[in-house]
Amino acid sequence: MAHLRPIRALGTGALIVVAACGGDAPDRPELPPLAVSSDVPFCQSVAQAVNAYHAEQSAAHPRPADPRYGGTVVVAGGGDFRGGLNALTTGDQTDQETELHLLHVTLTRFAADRTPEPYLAESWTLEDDGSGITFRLRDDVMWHDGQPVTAEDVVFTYRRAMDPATGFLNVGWFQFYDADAVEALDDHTVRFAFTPHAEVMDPFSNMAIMPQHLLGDVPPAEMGGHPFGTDCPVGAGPYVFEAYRPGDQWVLRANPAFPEDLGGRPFLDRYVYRVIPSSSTRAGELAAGGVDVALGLEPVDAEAVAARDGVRLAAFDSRSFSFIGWNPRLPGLSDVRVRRALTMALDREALLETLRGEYGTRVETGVPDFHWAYDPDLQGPPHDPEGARAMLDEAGWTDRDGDGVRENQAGDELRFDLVTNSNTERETIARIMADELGDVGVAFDLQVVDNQTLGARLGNPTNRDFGSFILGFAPDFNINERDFFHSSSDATGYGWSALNDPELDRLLDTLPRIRDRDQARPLWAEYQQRIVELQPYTYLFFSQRLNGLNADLAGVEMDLRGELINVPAWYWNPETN
Amino acid sequence: MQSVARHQRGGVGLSVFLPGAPQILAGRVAEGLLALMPWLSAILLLVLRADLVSSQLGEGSTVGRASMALLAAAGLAWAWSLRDVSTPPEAGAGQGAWVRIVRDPWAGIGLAILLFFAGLSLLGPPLLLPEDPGRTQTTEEGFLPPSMDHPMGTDNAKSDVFERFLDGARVTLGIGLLAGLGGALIGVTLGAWAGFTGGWVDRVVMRCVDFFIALPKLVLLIALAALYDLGPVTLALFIAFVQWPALARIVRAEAVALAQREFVHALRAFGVSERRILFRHVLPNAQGVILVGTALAVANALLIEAGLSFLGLGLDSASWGRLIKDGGALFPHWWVGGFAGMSLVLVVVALNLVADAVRDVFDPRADVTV
Amino acid sequence: MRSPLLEIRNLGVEVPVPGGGAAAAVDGVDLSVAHGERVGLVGESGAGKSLTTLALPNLLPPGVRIRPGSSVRLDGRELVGAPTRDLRAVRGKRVALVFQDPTHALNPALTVGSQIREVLLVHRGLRGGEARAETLRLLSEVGLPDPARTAADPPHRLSGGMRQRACIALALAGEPDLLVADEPTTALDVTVQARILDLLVHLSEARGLALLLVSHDLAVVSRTCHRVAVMYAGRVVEKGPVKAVLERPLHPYTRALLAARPRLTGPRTLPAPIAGSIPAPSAWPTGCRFHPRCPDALDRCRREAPPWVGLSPHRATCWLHWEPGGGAS
Amino acid sequence: MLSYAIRRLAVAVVLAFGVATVCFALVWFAPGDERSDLLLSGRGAVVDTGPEPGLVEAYGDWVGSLLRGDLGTSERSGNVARWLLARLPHTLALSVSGLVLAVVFGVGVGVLQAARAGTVLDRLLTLGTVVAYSAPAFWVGILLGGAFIHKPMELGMEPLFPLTGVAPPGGATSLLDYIPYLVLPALTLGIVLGAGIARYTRAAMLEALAQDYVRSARARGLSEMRVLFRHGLRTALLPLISLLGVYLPVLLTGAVFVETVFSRTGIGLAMMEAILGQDLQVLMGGALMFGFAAVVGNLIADLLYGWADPRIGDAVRG
Repeated sequence: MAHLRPIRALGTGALIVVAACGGDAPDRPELPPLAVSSDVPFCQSVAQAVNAYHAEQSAAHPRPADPRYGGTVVVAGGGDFRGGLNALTTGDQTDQETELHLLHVTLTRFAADRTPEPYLAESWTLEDDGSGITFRLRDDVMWHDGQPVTAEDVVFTYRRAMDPATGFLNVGWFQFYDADAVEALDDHTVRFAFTPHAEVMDPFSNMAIMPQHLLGDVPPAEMGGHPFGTDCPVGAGPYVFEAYRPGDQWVLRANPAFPEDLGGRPFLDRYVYRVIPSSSTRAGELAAGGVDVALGLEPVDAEAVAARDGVRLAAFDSRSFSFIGWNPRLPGLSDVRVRRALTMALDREALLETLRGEYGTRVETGVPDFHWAYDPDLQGPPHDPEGARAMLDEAGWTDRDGDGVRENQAGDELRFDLVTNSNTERETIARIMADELGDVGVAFDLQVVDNQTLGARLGNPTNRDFGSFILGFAPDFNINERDFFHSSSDATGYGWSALNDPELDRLLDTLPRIRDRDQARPLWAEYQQRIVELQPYTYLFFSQRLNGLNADLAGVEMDLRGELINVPAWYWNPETN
Repeated sequence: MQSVARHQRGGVGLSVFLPGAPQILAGRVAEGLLALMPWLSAILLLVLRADLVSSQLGEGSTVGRASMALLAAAGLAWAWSLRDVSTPPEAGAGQGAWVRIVRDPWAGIGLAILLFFAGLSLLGPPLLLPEDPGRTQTTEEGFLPPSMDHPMGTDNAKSDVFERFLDGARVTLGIGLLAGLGGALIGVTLGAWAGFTGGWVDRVVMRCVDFFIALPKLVLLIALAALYDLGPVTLALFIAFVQWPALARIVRAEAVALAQREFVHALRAFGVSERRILFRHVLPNAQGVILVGTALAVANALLIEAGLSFLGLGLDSASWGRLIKDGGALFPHWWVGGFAGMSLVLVVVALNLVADAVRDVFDPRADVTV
Repeated sequence: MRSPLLEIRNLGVEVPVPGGGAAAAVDGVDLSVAHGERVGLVGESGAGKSLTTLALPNLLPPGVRIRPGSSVRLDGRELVGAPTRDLRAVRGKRVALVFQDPTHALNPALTVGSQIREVLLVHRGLRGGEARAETLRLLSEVGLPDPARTAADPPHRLSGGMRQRACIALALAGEPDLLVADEPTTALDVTVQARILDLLVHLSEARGLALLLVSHDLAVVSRTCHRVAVMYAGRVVEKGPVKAVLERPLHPYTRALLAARPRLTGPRTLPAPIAGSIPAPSAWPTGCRFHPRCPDALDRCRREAPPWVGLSPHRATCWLHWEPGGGAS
Repeated sequence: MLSYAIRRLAVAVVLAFGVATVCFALVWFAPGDERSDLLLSGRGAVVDTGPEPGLVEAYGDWVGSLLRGDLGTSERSGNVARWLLARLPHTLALSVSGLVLAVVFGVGVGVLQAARAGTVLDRLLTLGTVVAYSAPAFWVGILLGGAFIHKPMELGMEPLFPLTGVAPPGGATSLLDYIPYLVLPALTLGIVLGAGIARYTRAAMLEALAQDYVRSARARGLSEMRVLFRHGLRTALLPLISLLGVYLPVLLTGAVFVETVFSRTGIGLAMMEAILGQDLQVLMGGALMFGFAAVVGNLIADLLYGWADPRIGDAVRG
């Protein structure tokens, strides 16, 4: 089939000459000039500028003769980046990674040891009292349309992110920031001002910088549906947007002008992201050669992949955990005994074993075992259907009409909606839940939606009409669950299961302020204990991320930090053919 | 005449052990299979699950009732077959349409398939499953291929596929039947009314029919299923609603033709009421097309229900379509969706075979497409 | 004398019987047609006339077959048992058929012209302008007033008479030696019938075309043909020159047919119907097959098949005219 | 013919209007608060002030924007018409090739059966077509995918066709490259629809072959092929043209399933995504598009029929 999978080079040499001779040596033809096009007025001039600058820079920086250069990689994932590649409106894992590591740049990035290292910022100074930080920016990073990246862009990005009207999901990062916290000291110096708090560096590696000269005039409220994200996203990262076929694929092109110090021009000429919703189809396409990287495989497909020649499996711990969230605003679920009973009714050990096999670990709170604050002695609710029944009886829910579903005194059934996204694992969880909760007399109505809708549905603070949901979440290295559980988070995007618990509020208020880890550790243990008691979520498991790779793809690094962290360093192994 | 001879020769002896077999040998496949199936099922059940049946028989439990039903059916089949072979059929006696349908070998096979699945979905859960139905049995391992313990293997959630299959049979066949019959009822009533009454009623109804036939019905149903929360009855109703136009058109054509026949004029002349003419004289004469149309409507409804479940839009509960969806690509775990898919096709084929036979018997020239 | 163009000997055609088995619907027919001769074949429906004509180039419907021992010779060449290829070369090219109902004999989906051109192509290899010219010529030969328009018309735009003319043109397109016309005028208006018959006679004389005309109506045959054969229940019961047969019919059946004919001239009497009808082939009576309906039937008629009697060329099979020791000359 | 065409066109317009109304009603009467709002906010602006518009007003507004080719704007997918049109080629390619295959299969098998009526071959094919006719498109697709893609892969071989239904950018530079992606999906539709056409063709051919004019054609010494195809088939096929009008909705519906099975990003799959994304605008837009396509297909079938069968035009003229 006619994929652009390069035929691996046998030797080195002047590629163009060889290709012209038609010999059987390395044949990774130069791609035609970048031709971004759009019929949206906003994007027409943008596309022109990008195309022109890319052509100019391609001429100025021809592809080096190193045999690792050239070729296309096709990466398949389960979902489209519906909001586009606009970092201010995004919320999904893969599109976020695409923004952070491919299309855009961040002030800092995580080194292998999870400490920040310079990226757009070449250096920074943290003020001693912890109330501010100043970044010195590089002056050689250019937007893909040729404009320089300046301090103004950084200020613009962070101000928009902090503006509630934009609807930026991780607005919680800026909890301790002053109202006008960001200011440009000069063209390449930015200062942030905030109340001293823990893990100050975290946001700087997670917030991609957006172009002020293009988006500056867009009102924050219109950022969401703006064509910038889908029709002509302009970044400053190692890859340039080339094309988007809705629901189908995103195509990025190597940025020849990316600064040498930051890695320079990526090895691969083209990066294609294909949307293939089914895990087994992704695995199949990988085996068949239709894609080179299949992200997020389910264990059964991963094992099938691992057994084949020519492909390998990258299994690594991810930050992503799965849980069932309860809406404590509903009459039944507001009762902590009911939530505990629901957790106890589920055989979570068996669930993990069924769904993930060896590729996952049990978890009782959102604090993973690789995190410094993890409490190894924590005990979650046991699997105890008998106990669950007793607890429900005690809470006043009994099966009064003999139909197998419990009712309260008013005669309302213990029945709620369960929303989840379309994905075999989640739907299987729902199926098993139906059995096990049914056994203790609890019923639910399942609603399957897609990723993005699930997010929108849960993240709407004004209308939380769901009963429960199955979700996966990938916390940052800096764990701050204030957005989830604090009584004040009721009004924010992540506050799906916001509790009204003074004890928890106190912990959530205190923890982010303690800069010394040793001092914070006992409080963290207390926090985890409290979460187990309150059961806002039924925590299921941390998953290992299972990605299938073409065995000839070299230089790939995937770990806790993400799976696209070093795409610019991926290359087709010239040794193999 | 040949069959008479074969009928009696050794027929009685064979009937004792395999009631229905002599009839099958004589070419009366349907009657034979209809007798043979409950007999074999009862024996199989007694061999495999004698303990269960003996302990529950006579009890008021579901298992007890189902066992009694099956044993009674087997006994009836046995008695009928013996009686049938020992009394020779009147040679060449005027065979009614129904007898001819039942004796058509293809229709026979079709009816047998339908009976098989009806029996399986009604009697299967209490008799063949160890636990109470509705609770998916969790097994020790996922994706086990079919075996004695799990006749249809297990799926990714370690559930017994056979159990899900039986649940699905009840949903799919139940809704299919309900929706098909409902559609037929609406279609026949409107079609007969329009065709028989004529005039503006006819025009209005037929314009509606034309309109509905031109619509991509399933696409609209998909939208409908996505927009509304559907229970079993509402789902069946919606499916029925897209079924009626085809049947209305056929029945109307028949009614128009019949309304012009002389006997109808004669009845009118005798002062018989219009409604009586329609229901007592016109409709019975259209029973062939009505029957064919109904069988096809049920077949269609089954396919629609399965299709909606396949897209994840049906009921929450199990359905063959859902099972096929969960089966995903056929390989390597063909058993998850395979049995449901094959059974679905089988049932629809059976309905088509019966419909074809009915059509041949009643009106060899009629061409009914739904 | 030249050998006859068509010579049918002992032709039998078997049709399937509902209960199983087969019955001879045509049972031992002998008939010949000379070059340029016009022969009529007369009888009630069910007599086996149509099957006889269809058997000639073997166009019998599925399940119906020619009985072994039959012979149909065209210019001396045996057609029974000949391979389909050879038969196809005969059909349309040597022997053309014109059927009763011109409405159904023409393909409604094709224009008249294209159907004629098809025959011209298959049998005479004509195509293009040549074929078009020949088509127009044929259409005008059969007396169609506006050949060009008729050629471009689909059949349903023509009247019944015009359609039959078109059918005749189609039949002529292969330049056959023998035209077999099976009740060519039955489906037409009375006024048109005569003109079609005149056309057939005219064509026969102009082209030297032999004609086998099948009809239930002796009058049609009398104004058209040289000779006539009368069929009853699968057998020829009387044959001879038209004039002789009509004026001095030997067989009671022929007499009955003549009596049943409505007369346009002479005393206006109601036609005398023949009582009863021809039985089905599986239930043909023994002896003379006409005996159950014959007013003059003898005992012998019930038992034995009658011999040929009368003087050649006018002969019949009937015991009434049989004289022991006499008979065939 | 012209008046016939105009009459059919008028009917089509009425039908299209009806389709639109059905779609509107579906949404308007659906449970949920935001649904009627969505219809009103069709042009992107969120209706947040002013009194709730009535049914009539909303309907008029909606039809108005529809007439301008505006299917509304969805928060999730932007301009709905644009979103769907971008995916139309995939659906179109599938439907057209599926239809062509169906006609080729169906007519071929049907003619073969009629020519060999009553033989063992005929009976086998009859059984085969009944089975194919009874199988839902998604199951046929899964079987084909199993046979040509997943079984070979399970055995460690290369799959015979690509797993997903569309080529990556630059992957298909010519029409020829596009074909492998189309084979199985089109085959699926071809089999399912073809079975129905075969059943119909067989019956129609048998009827046609029993006609006098076929006997006449044989009497003219035409070859069996010529008789079968030019005289038998031609007449048998005429009604098939109008039958295609009836099949078109089936074809489009089939496309939804086939696109789902083979992950072809056409309109059907867009609708499925819209359902998961609760993107009402796209869902209704897709339903409308399919509905209009069916109406247009019916119209084309009617016109073709009138053109192919001279009797129709005359009947209307007369």
